[in-house]
Amino acid sequence: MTKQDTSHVVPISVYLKAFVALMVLLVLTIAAAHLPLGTGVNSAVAFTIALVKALVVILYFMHVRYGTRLVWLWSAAGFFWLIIMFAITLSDYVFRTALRVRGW
Amino acid sequence: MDIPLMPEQASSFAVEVDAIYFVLWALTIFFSFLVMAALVFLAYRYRRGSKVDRSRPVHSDLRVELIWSVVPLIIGLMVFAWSAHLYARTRIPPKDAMEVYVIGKRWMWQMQHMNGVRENAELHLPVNRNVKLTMISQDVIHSFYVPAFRVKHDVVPGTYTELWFKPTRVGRYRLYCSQYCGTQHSQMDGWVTVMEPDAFERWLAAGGEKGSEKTLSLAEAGKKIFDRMACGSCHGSASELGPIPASQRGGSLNGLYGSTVTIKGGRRVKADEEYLRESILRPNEKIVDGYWAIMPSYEGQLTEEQALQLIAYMKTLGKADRSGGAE
Amino acid sequence: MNQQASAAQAPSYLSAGHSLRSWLFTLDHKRIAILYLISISAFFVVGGLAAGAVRVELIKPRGTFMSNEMYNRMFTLHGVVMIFFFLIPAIPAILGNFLVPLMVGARDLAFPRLNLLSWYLYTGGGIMALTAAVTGGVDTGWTFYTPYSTFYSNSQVTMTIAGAFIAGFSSIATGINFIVTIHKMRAPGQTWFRLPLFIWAHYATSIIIVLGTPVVAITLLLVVAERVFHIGVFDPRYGGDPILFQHLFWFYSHPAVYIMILPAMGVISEVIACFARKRVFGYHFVAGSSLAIAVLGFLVWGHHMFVSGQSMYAGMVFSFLSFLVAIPSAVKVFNWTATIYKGSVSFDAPMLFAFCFIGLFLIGGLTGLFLASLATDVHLTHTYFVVAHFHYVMVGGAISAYFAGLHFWWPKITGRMYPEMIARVTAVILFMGFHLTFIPQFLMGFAGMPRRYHYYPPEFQTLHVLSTAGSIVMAIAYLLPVIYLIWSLKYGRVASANPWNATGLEWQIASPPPTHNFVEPPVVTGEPYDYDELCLAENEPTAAAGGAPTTGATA
Amino acid sequence: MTATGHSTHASELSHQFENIEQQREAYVVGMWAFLVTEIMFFGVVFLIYTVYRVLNHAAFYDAHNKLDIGLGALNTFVLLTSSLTMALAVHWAQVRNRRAQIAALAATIALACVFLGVKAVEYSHKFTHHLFPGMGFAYPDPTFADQARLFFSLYFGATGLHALHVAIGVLVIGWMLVRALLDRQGRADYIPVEMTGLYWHFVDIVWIFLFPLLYLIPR
Ligand code: HEA
Ligand code: HEA
Ligand code: HEC
Ligand code: CUA
Ligand SMILES: [Cu+2]
Repeated sequence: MTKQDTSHVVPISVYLKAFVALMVLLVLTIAAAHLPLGTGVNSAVAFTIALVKALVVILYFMHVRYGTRLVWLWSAAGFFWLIIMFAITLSDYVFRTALRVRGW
Repeated sequence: MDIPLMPEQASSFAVEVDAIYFVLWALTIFFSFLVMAALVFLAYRYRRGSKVDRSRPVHSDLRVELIWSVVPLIIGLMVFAWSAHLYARTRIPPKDAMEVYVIGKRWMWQMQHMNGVRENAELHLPVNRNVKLTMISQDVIHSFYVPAFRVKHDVVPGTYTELWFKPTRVGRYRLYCSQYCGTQHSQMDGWVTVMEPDAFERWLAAGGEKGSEKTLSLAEAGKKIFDRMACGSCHGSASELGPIPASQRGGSLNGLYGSTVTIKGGRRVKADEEYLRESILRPNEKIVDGYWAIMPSYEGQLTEEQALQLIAYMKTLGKADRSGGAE
Repeated sequence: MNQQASAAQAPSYLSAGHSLRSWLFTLDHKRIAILYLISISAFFVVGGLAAGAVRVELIKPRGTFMSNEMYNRMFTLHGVVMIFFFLIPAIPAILGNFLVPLMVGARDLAFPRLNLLSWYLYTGGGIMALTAAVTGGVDTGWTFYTPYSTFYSNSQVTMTIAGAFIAGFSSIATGINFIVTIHKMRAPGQTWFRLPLFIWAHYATSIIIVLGTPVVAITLLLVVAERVFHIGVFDPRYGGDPILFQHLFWFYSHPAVYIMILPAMGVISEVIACFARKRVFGYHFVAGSSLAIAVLGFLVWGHHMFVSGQSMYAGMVFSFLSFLVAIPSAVKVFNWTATIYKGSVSFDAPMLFAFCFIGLFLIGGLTGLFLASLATDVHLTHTYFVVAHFHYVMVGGAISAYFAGLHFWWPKITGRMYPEMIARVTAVILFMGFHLTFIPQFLMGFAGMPRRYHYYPPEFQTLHVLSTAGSIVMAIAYLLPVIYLIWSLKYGRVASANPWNATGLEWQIASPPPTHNFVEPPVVTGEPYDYDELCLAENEPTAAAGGAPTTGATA
Repeated sequence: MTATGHSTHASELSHQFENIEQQREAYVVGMWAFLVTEIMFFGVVFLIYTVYRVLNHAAFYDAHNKLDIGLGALNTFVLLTSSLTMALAVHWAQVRNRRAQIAALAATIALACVFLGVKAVEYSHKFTHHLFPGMGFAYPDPTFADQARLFFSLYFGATGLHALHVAIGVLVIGWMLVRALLDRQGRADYIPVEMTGLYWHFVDIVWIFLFPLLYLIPR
């Protein structure tokens, strides 16, 4: 019973486009690292590019773009929770070290 | 039979903490009683076979759902606000507080008064004075706990933590290490003795329990280390340093404590105990703006006690010039 | 019901094979549940014996028979076994494994092999932890705080952590299986809002397991790496921070307490609805509050660290959120109470255990607020007040619910009734023994008695002795079910398919169920807990005389 | 294997599922749930790294100069390419182009091995320069030595865990390759290949973040 399946078959051209985008972003991130923009900006740029790359992989290579709502939900859940963990933990460090307001 | 139900209320916080505590018990008893009574009453009334009206059962009601989520929420948030407000006060030490340094190590508390008097597992304090403890551990995490004062804070290796309180009653109170720290965790206890101010002054002047043995004050001990480690060869004032080029020395440390320092990268940090400690043990992490990263690290060469003494010394360096660096 | 009729011919899952092999290599979720029941009970005995040893030791201020080292190993063994090897898997892996497929109307969990693997992982991890206990023991406390666990402890930290780590993967496997089963394998007509609340609770639990367990896994792995290779991740000497360990540990371990309580709450919803003959009041709110607890539960971990040296700001945020997370629990408690209104209540043992749960969880949960409130926690943390709080929620709450569920589904699982009277007596003994054990601990906690103390100041002795006395009563209450449940396997009354007249798909098939659960895939046409007619019928004057098939309804 | 249940269904369908569609979706959801655990797993490593980089920025900057950006970039390129070949393998498995699928799987394995090879070269450099945070650790600048040790601990921890995942990936893809080779009629189920693909892309994503975090620290 291996006949038709309803899952989406992604055309090869999409994969190739995604790959080209990834290559461009790779070059971009290395180039940006050599611009003296300041610690914060440089880190932010590198991180943003990485995020875009990851999104391309998730949406196209991993087919989430064509997935059901359920797949959207579960693929987002992990990243969402990670953001929570980062946000709360890092904010503690910001208050403890960088701000170091008396007592806080 | 002796059943301790409540520790003595021997600090300015005790009464306030207890107030919240008993209000919370009142809430606990109220809500438990409410629910349990309702449960027992309803279960009895609607026991199987009893002849009561069971027609038109209700399965859901938005209004009651709202009531019994919003009412506890409001009560809860009121308790939160009250408690958080008190907590904020317990965490921010007043400026005029008398200082004591505390070092925790397995399995002993070591206290140092500013005039150099040292105590082990004992802490003598004057009544009705604000006291601030600056604490650090030499090994694992400990926790400094005096139930009669309702205060407690973990004592962590690698970073200073602070604790402050105001004893309000003369007496002897138990001190515990309340964070698990190994084999003799339960024996890492001691006593806090709160004395009348003049009795305390006499006690302190006499050099504590050990009596006669004359000790250096912390700052004096720190000065000795400062000289022995030749910190002055870089941190002396400009005139002392003579011909040494600016690129090979550090700035004067006068008036550093409490000031705001601009470090490379433009960030401004407050020069508190923690900053001084890092500057000595890990100098290159925050480079003062305008200087070179040439100061050697003293990590491993100073005990926690010596670091505290150096800091005590630096805190006594007057408000004089904060200039004299690489112009 | 044609299910019942046709199922009567299919052989039960228990008779599908009697060799050891037929059990050890089974892919049937029901048999795996039995395997879990056996191993988890064994660990409960180990943890209970350790608790007994701790209590006996504390009769005298300077100990009765142990050294410091021994005592420290004993409470650590107790904590590690009870948390990682008993309570976290107890309800999900036994009752959940057995019931989730039945309740959604599926033939099995989505990944039966993964399910079997999870049991092997659990048992393997458990044996490893026990080996560690026998070959030297661990003395870090169940929290494994650094740098004590990394540099200072001379005990079997590595092997214990390896055991907990492996057990973590078993938990993850169960969680993934539940999530997929609940999403994809519901019977036709079994919509989300027709699911029993037990399923909602297990869904929420699975989310926590999947999102939280990996965090503690990698954190403990790093502790081992630090111990073995001295890599310096949590060591201040190298620029690391011991408090970061606490953040990561509690990021899992706070949600883990909801892994323990949510399934318990699911059980309570089923039991109360059945024995009150009422649809659970505010079904949607009870279901939603499970998800709310799962989500909010992830945002409050720092309430274990108010005095650890985390920033004051973080303390405020975590305290605030801890008060919020209490609300969904409150919603559940109030809804259960309202369920009884206009019900038809019988006082069978599961119901009594459920009442135990509510009474004890209330006090446990409300004393959680003392700890969530900042200023009071500063005084109470690291004391016996905390110990009393969590025993109220975990032992008084979760274990009572576990017993409620075990008794409730015992006829379904084994095909036999347990002896009713003695079970009711057990519930009452448990309730009393419990208070006697742990009320003294609240008192001494406030009076300043630190936890994990082997030697303690003599003034606390009276309270400690009371607590030990209570624990003996509890030991009896735990020993009794062990005896009478085993007894019932041979001598208990044979159970009918639906001895409680309960709704729910699991009751529509034979007791014990056939291997593939449903001969015909069931079709669900209505809401769960459809008890209204039964409730009225049971109380009709005529029906009462006829005697409903329900066991011993108190008149 | 349980005795009953198989006769009524096609051979690929496990007895607990109603139809192949349900089974496929169950696997996709299950795989994503598994990837969520992986995300959290690596997420913790990233969090620890971030915290310590903020706390010890100067030292981490100094230490990261010891890494070879060229090799890091090369490996990023290699891994991204392998992701493409893996995606193509899934595509050809879906459209039942057996030979193309075999080629794509083989290419993916080859690229993964290149990645591991480059990693091995990098590791051996670190070992010879005493930068492995073990007994013989030695760092040129003494004021940063302790924190540099932390950096290299995290470097080896993170890339090591990742390399372990790559190695597992090689095994699983190898298994898929054998499966395809044995399947002469080209009728095999594509679901396992698709699942393998999801896993492989995830491994790729981890590296996408590791590369800038470890190799491109701004001053
Ligand atoms: C099953 C396990 C379980 C459960 C469900 C809970 C539930 C809660 N816990 Fe508990 N807790 C533990 C297990 C559990 N806990 C363990 C094991 C520890 C110690 C770990 C260790 O250090 O070893 C601990 C420790 C612990 C601490 C840290 C103490 C310390 O070390 O300093 C705190 C602090 O906030 C806390 C809070 C809470 C709160 C607010 C809830 C809430 O979820 C409770 C909510 C329920 C209610 C509030 C009752 C019902 C509500 C009403 C009837 C309405 C009235 C309500 C209001 C007025 C708001 N717990
Ligand atoms: C599910 C979790 C769970 C359970 C069920 C229990 C159950 C009990 N616990 Fe435990 N406890 C913890 C979780 C749990 N505990 C944790 C996490 C800690 C913290 C550890 C740490 O600090 O690191 C702790 C710590 C702890 C302490 C504090 C130790 C200290 O800080 O120094 C104490 C002290 O009284 C205690 C007592 C008890 C008692 C009397 C019971 C009783 O309820 C137990 C009653 C049961 C029995 C007495 C045995 C039952 C008998 C049988 C099942 C049959 C036996 C069969 C044969 C003999 C054939 N526990
Ligand atoms: C080789 C020269 C040298 C020696 C020896 C030296 N320092 Fe420094 N120190 C510096 C320099 C340069 C700076 C400024 C750059 C920096 O922050 O590292 C500095 C900065 C400091 C600061 C921070 C000053 C500020 O303005 O914020 C403190 C505190 C300090 N040193 C204390 C000490 C102590 C205590 C000792 C001895 C135990 C010591 N130093 C020995 C060169 C030295
Ligand atoms: Cu020091 Cu406990
Ligand atoms: Cu908690």
